[in-house]
Amino acid sequence: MSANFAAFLYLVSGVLFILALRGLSHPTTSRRGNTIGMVGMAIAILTTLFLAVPSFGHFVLIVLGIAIGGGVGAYIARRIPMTAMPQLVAAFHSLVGLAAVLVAAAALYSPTSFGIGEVGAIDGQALVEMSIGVAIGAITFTGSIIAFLKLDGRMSGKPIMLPSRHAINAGLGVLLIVLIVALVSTASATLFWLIVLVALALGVLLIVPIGGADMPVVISMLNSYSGWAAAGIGFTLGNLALIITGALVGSSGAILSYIMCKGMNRSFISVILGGFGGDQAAAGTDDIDRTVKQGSADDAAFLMSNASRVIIVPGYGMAVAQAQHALREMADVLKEADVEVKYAIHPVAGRMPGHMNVLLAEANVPYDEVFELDDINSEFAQTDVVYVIGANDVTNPAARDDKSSPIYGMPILDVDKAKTCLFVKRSLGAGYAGIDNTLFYKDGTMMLLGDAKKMTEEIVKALDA
Amino acid sequence: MSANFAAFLYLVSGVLFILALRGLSHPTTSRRGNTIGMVGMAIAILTTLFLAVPSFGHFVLIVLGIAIGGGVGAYIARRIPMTAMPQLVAAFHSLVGLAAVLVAAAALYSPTSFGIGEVGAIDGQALVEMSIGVAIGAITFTGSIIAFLKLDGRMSGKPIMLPSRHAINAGLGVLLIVLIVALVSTASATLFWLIVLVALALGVLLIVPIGGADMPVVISMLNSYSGWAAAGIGFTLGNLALIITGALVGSSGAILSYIMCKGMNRSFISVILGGFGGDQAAAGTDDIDRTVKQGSADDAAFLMSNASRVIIVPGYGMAVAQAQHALREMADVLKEADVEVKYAIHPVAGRMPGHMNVLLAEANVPYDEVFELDDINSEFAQTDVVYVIGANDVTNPAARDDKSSPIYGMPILDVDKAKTCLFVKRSLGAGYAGIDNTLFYKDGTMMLLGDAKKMTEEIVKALDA
Amino acid sequence: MASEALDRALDRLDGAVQAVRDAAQSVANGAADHAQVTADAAGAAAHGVSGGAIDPFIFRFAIFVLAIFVGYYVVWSVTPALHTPLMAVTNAISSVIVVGALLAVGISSSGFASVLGFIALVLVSVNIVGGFMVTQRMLAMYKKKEK
Amino acid sequence: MASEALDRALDRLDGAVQAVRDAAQSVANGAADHAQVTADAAGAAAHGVSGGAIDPFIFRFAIFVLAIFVGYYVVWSVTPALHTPLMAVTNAISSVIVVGALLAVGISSSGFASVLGFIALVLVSVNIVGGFMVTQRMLAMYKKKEK
Ligand SMILES: NC(=O)c1ccc[n+]([C@@H]2O[C@H](COP(=O)([O-])OP(=O)(O)OC[C@H]3O[C@@H](n4cnc5c(N)ncnc54)[C@H](OP(=O)(O)O)[C@@H]3O)[C@@H](O)[C@H]2O)c1
Ligand SMILES: NC(=O)c1ccc[n+]([C@@H]2O[C@H](COP(=O)([O-])OP(=O)(O)OC[C@H]3O[C@@H](n4cnc5c(N)ncnc54)[C@H](OP(=O)(O)O)[C@@H]3O)[C@@H](O)[C@H]2O)c1
Repeated sequence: MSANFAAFLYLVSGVLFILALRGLSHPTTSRRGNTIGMVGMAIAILTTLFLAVPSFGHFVLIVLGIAIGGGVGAYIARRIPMTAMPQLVAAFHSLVGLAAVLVAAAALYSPTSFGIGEVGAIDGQALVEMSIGVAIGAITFTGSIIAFLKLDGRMSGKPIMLPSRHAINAGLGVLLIVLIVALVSTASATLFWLIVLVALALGVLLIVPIGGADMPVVISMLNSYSGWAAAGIGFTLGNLALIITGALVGSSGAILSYIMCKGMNRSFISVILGGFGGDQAAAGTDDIDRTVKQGSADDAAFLMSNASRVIIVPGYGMAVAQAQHALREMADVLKEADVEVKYAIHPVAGRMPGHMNVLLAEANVPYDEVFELDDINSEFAQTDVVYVIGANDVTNPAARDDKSSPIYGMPILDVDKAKTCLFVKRSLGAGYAGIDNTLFYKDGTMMLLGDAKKMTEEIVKALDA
Repeated sequence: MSANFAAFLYLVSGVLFILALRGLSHPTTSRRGNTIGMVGMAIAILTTLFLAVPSFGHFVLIVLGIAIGGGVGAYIARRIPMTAMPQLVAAFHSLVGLAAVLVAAAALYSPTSFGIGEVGAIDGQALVEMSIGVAIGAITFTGSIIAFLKLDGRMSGKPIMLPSRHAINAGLGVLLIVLIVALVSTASATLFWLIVLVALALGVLLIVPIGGADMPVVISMLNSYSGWAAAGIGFTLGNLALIITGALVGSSGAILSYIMCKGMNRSFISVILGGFGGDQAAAGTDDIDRTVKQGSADDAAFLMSNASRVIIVPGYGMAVAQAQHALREMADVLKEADVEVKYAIHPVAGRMPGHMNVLLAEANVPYDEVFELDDINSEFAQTDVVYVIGANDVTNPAARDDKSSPIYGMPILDVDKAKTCLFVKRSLGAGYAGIDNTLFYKDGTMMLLGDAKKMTEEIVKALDA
Repeated sequence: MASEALDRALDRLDGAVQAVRDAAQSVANGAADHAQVTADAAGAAAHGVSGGAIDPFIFRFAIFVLAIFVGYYVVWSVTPALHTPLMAVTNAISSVIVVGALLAVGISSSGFASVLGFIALVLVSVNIVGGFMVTQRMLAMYKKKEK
Repeated sequence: MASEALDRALDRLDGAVQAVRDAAQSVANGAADHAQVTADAAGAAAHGVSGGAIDPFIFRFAIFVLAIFVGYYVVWSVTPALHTPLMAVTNAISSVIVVGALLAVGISSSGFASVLGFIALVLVSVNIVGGFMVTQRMLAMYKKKEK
């Protein structure tokens, strides 16, 4: 295959990736989009094999590698529970980061196969692009591993604050730049591996001070990084598919981070500097001296079956309790009793963007019953019962009314405007932001203390009775 | 200046053009966007002058050319009335088309200055790109002239239907392709000029059969063409600014054509094939046997001053009568009397996209009182008086209710849902589509027959009295 | 290692020289697209599998395709109220074809080409100044309600 | 005219040959970025004002910049309900870095590079298959209300 034709095919594959993301603009086109993405990937792989035809032995090796990796990937993809998506995404990112490092290393040891010069005499521009790619890749690798460990609960979500960590990080950053400059002028393998080491360390140090609950922003940021790393390698290889994809993924991660920060009304910088959130979320159970109306599953069933409109507001607790299937059952029973049921999703409900939507979709909730904040927020005033299940911060009126609150300015779901507000959670504890929710003490609120799944199942029983 | 740096600057200029269009996403950012566009153009011009430094004599010539053209452009831009925008755009398009032809011809006679080879030995690929550019450019040139003449009323808007025109056009199209192939293999100047001639003829023949009122779609289409022509020349010159701009302009024209066709519920093909619209729009004044309630300016003033909500629906007739200033005055008087006044704009009201908006803006109507169809259509039901001024087709309920109507399926403004509907026009004649409007005979409708401007001024007087 | 590399480089040198000769030959024959051939051959000789050997046309085409995507999105995001200014401003920016006119007037070797270029330059200057100014005039009219 | 062209072409030939020689020299010296120099010099010799003399890096950069614009628009147009699948699928497509791994395994001259490439290949294959499949699984769950 001529290099020109190959370049054209790489362009085609890049365009197909664009169309794949474009498909996600609506659920109905999304599946086709995903297929288009697969086609794009297949084209990129086949083009490479035809462009740089491997010997038979090497070809077997390639098939073997793809088979092993693909097998593991398929196994994971089939088995992973939907609630574990945040961890999975973090783990996958770490793989991309490591792969970028390894590919760059391979290019260093075998520059001819990448068309960037000879061993010890690699094109300078390629070295710059490569070392940027490898540094970002290494940061992505270790950073994503930390994010994975925190999200998966294998490491405390508490921010780990090293003394003078900003100075250390800045120092490592400067060191990285010095090493890159040195690498470009010497093309020494030792320097290359030093860069990798420093970047790996930096990845760990940058992420450990960030609280577990800020991990979604971190994942997105690392997603963005992995995109830029891919683009860097793409420049080295002069590969259009990589350059385009890198830019796409880079933008995607950046935009999702932005959306999350805006949804939480926090600045990206404050997230990255770390120290926020963590285990204090479980605290805050102190000032229960104010009166709280508590209710049972029967009370809830009674209220809802007599309502004409119910809006369900799911939050992180629903994911923890895996209550989505029970919830869907409850909605079905209500709908049969001619109650109108809708779902309201806050942009940062749960622990990653779109988290609640996936879980509801898993439980077969039709997506046209699920509404975004902007589209449903005006409806709470005409709603009889709001069923808040495992959500907390995203309903806290302090964000709207209390200028001194740390989350002031964050958009919230105005559940307090509904006639009755049922709150399913295990305690009067705070949510991720660690802030007391004044809604618990409001007149129209009834607390249903207990596990979200159990409580919902009991309500279903009470409704059926 | 090195070719690399120049290429980079051309890229910058292309990106600035993107940002210029992006600015148009909102009125507040639009002015900055326009300035950014000017900067982009300045960068492109200066880069070219530094890249291919002309001798002093040639430099003087260049300054002279820019001064002459710029002077004329500035004069026109200052003097042109807003109602003449459709013509102006058409006229400007023809200039771009002709310029594309001339530039391509210059490249043919002096290929070295464009870096595409020697005289008589021009790079084949460049010839292909060039001849495509030149053909599209020539079609754009004559086509836009016809569109200009029709829009400016210097030529009848009636479609001119040559016998067997489809065959002639197809024949010319084939001839064009043959000539291009021949040109590529011989690089003969004679062939080049033959291509120009055929394309010029084709431009005329393609546009004359299209009715005057379809000209807006035609202008947009030609806008799109001029973009593709620019991109073609851009490929020849290897100029990134031209390639990017060409693609932008090409998409823009195509999308606007699409929006118009959708707003009229017609297919693009049916517009291009021609034969629709024209002078029959003035006809249709026959079946006035149905009862029509006619009113005077005083009646209208009485109704509106007693209303709490008035929605104004402007159409082509407002532009013809230049009634926008009188209209604004009327709205001011009403607002002082505590009547809520809004404007509703149909996507294809008037004779070009955004036509009504510009005219209203000219009369100082704030843009936040002006609403698009989707945003205001549900409000008519709660509105006391709708003041339809020179609009007709865009209110015709036949498009919504009568499956046999030729405009069935076109979205309309539901003015018939308001309590009272005041219709200002000169007769009971039809609009552009030549279809009778059943609204005239409805109970809640009062016809105010007369010129839009005069009638509105009389209403203002009556309101003041 | 250096000598091995030198050998390889010398092989390539031969290839490049051959390519340049071929190209010279084709110029003499008056054949088209010689420049391209020279560059590609020399480039291919000096580069590896996926490096700079690629015809710039592919890159330009990629840029074109991506610019169409950008155009698609950027135009759909234009508010309908500004569609008329959009038409005017696209008109102005499509006059960036002025770069061609400048080349023709400024450095052309043929008098005829200069004349053509001059006319083109005048025409697009009308468009550039007229287009941007009329857009400016229109946009200046869009105002918010005074509070 | 042909002989004049031939003269010019021969001038250029000399330039190109010189460039190739320089490049060979720089390879021998073990200096970096020689390949680029060769291509550029040869390209510049063979091309005119605005033609192919441009460093492919500029083109790649242009593609990169435009792709960022496209990414910006295309991601903002993703419905929030599908943000989780978006994260999964961007993960999958960023594994297109597999092309690098394939080059390393398939045609590398160093055994060590092949080993590195093989590990990279396995890792990205996990990602590709896992990413697309898990996205598929998620998307298959999004259903409309049955009427
Ligand atoms: N979605 C994102 O992309 C994203 C990204 C970054 C940060 N965040 C942050 O995450 C938070 C999301 O808000 P949210 O309202 O969804 O969640 P939240 O404010 O964290 O509240 C979740 C609540 O669920 C309850 N809960 C936990 N396990 C439960 C179980 N098994 N059964 C019943 N209840 C249970 C907890 O209360 P008990 O302990 O009393 O049961 C907790 O108060 C926001 O503060 C947001 O800023 C989100
Ligand atoms: N905007 C676009 O981009 C575009 C593009 C292509 C086609 N179109 C077509 O243009 C039409 C636009 O609809 P429209 O409702 O705005 O206009 P219309 O349906 O063409 O009606 C305009 C009305 O204005 C009246 N009129 C003309 N001069 C007048 C004056 N001096 N004073 C008062 N009234 C006057 C005419 O009635 P009298 O003769 O009785 O006075 C005519 O019925 C649509 O059919 C659309 O499809 C629009």
